[in-house]
Amino acid sequence: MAKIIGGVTTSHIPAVGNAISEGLTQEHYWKRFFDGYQPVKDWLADKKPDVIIVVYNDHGLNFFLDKVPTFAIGCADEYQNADEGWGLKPTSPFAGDAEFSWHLAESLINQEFDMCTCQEMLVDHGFVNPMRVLFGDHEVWPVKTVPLVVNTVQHPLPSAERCYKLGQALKKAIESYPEDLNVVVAGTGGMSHQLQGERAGIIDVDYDLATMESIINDPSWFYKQSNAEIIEKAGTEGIETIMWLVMRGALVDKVNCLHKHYHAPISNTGAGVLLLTDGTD
Amino acid sequence: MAKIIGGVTTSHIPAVGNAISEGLTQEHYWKRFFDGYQPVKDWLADKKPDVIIVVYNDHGLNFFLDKVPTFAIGCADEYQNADEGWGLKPTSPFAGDAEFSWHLAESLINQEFDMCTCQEMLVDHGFVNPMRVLFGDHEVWPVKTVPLVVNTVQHPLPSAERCYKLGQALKKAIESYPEDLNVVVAGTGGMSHQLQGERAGIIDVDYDLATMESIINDPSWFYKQSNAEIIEKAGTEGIETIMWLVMRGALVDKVNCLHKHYHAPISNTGAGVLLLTDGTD
Amino acid sequence: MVWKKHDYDDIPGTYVFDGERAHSSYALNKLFYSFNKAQCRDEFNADPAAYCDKFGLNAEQKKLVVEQQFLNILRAGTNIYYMAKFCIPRGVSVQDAGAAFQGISGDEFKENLLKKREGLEQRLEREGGYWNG
Amino acid sequence: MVWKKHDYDDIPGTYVFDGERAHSSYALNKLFYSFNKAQCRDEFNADPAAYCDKFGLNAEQKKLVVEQQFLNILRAGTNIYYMAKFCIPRGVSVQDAGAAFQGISGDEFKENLLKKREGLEQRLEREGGYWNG
Ligand SMILES: [Fe+3]
Ligand SMILES: [Fe+3]
Repeated sequence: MAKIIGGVTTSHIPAVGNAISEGLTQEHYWKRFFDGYQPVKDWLADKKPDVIIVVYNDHGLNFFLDKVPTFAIGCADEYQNADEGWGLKPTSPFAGDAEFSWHLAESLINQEFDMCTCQEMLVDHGFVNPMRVLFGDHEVWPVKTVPLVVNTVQHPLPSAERCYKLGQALKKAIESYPEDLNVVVAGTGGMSHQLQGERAGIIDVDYDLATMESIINDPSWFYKQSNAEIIEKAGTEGIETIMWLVMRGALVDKVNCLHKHYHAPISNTGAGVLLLTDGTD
Repeated sequence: MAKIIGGVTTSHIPAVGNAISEGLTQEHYWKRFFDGYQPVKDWLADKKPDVIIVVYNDHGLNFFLDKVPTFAIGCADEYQNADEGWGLKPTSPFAGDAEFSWHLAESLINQEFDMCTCQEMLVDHGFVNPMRVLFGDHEVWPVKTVPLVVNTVQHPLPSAERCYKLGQALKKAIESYPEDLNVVVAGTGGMSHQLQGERAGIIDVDYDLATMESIINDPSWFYKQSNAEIIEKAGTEGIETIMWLVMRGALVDKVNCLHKHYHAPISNTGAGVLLLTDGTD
Repeated sequence: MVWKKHDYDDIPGTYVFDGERAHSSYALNKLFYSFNKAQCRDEFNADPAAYCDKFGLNAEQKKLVVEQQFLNILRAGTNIYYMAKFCIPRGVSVQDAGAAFQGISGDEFKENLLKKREGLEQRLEREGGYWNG
Repeated sequence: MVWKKHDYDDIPGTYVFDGERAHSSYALNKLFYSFNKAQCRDEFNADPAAYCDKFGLNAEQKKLVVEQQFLNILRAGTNIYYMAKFCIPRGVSVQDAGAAFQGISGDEFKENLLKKREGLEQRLEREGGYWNG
């Protein structure tokens, strides 16, 4: 049977990918941010998961506003990265696991999550940068992937609690797959930031740290907040952090926190890294 | 406040549109089928609803298999019909009500239905033929529309019960809209038919009539069936009839059946027409 | 790599368009979907083989399309709604395609459908409450 | 015709990209979305006004785009992620756009962000359990 060996959180902002591409990760501005990933990279290199489910939002590459699904799941053998309008060279493609994806989609739909299934899907920086920062760059990536897309752009968004419930359903979906797969779930995005309006430039360290503690020990503190409350604290783009709850919902109630790292600012954002397991290791 | 003044069911098969376009509605093959709509047409002409929510499935016009949402809702001011590959002349466009649609989308998402919002949407025969058969042809259609798309093509589909629950949530969504709108909900598609496989050509009058009685008096008989059970009886394409449950869920528990009409075969299908109200008329 | 079994797998003569079928026929369905646009239909007609290559069909799929083997295209897992965009403009109705599965003609198929309505008015009369012409 | 009020409407200096905003800026966002493709960027650059017409921008929207009024484009309700596909290749970062809302420079904006991390290491030390360099 498939099992979840851990959950991670990570930022996914474009600047992270740029810093990697330009070889800046050991420059002063970036060093502390990137160094804080090393224990997670080491853990992944040691555990060699078969599949990583990357929970992220699309920022206008695969989805336009003509069709904005609340939750979408990739069901393909391969996912291509592509130019998002800035002329950047796409990464090499990512292997999918169509059978596993379809199993997840079916289980989630049967559990009353109204997924959008995607047999072809371009993955943008929200997916690619977590992969690069967690695994390094590769011609052939060392893990299969399932992109799980949450709408955090076009309001109305799913509530934080709905995201947590999706994670709980995802756990059941994963654990009902007959093949022996070791699965990691990554919640990406956030933390506090606001890109537009007179309030642009929000970074709320207090709120970010409270969110990280909540994700580890008491997710209800975070998911009981309305989206308006989260936006008021974390900013219009900080709302992305609700995607961490999908990862968290997929884990056991009491988790073991193997690594905890916070840095700010990265570009406009507070950036949090967590590595959580079920406490049996 | 907006209120639901009635629910209707209707077939949406391509042949219905062709028969209208070719002036065949009074030919022997078609006469009984079309004549049975007259009381519904008269009722609509009398009640003049402000908006009709048309629940249908797309058959490969607006959605391709790269992105198949379980539930999608149009949120535009206008919806265009278009060539589905057969070279047919599209109808004149349909007016939407973007504010009302966005209100519905928000209410549904808040009620944990993971809608796909569509600010641009081509409507295919699944939407157009119900409009034509219920209202006749128009250069300017006499009612605003909200397309509500249910995936009945790419399995896994939502369960029949999930469709019913969507209808219940839709009722709350409609009734919480502050503007005085008279709304009709149309459930389209079905009834029994199977287009492919050695079992192609299913028409099960017994099952269809039982389904119609269930929709009127005891929807649980229908929605307690699994999709596999419905497919076994009604055929792979007969599964469309689960969309009637969205309409039914939006009505009161005890409805008044103002009109009941069944005909078969139309093309490959059994065709059922219902006009249901809340019993206060 | 495990395709899940389903309850509906055991219904005879019935092919449910699920992930497994959609996955194997994706390129075919994508090609047929393109026929919504007249310019794509024209491009296909001008050079069917080249058009199949453009959509990444494998050799077997390409042969089926170029030779217009409608029944085998359905057997290859394509969806009937997408196939319809290919066969209907070529004079093969969805009913003809359904009939082909049984090795009968479209007319026989239609006759079989008509047989299923025999006695319908009397039946509805007994049920009661139906509009009945 | 009733646009619903929302809790987030009262958060100062904050524009939530909801149905009302998306509805008014749909054509603008669609134009920017097209810039994912290099050929669309080239087509725009060759004749910006014609490209705006192709996407059905109204006169006011067209003026904003042709004159590259990035701040006013955001004020017209566009989404920042779509706008980024227009402003970043023209040397205006998302941070510059954010700064413009406050009438300060991009550098000042970045300095303000850095100020928010002052004492971070000590703070994390007190919290405990954090990797801290
Ligand atoms: Fe993001
Ligand atoms: Fe249909």
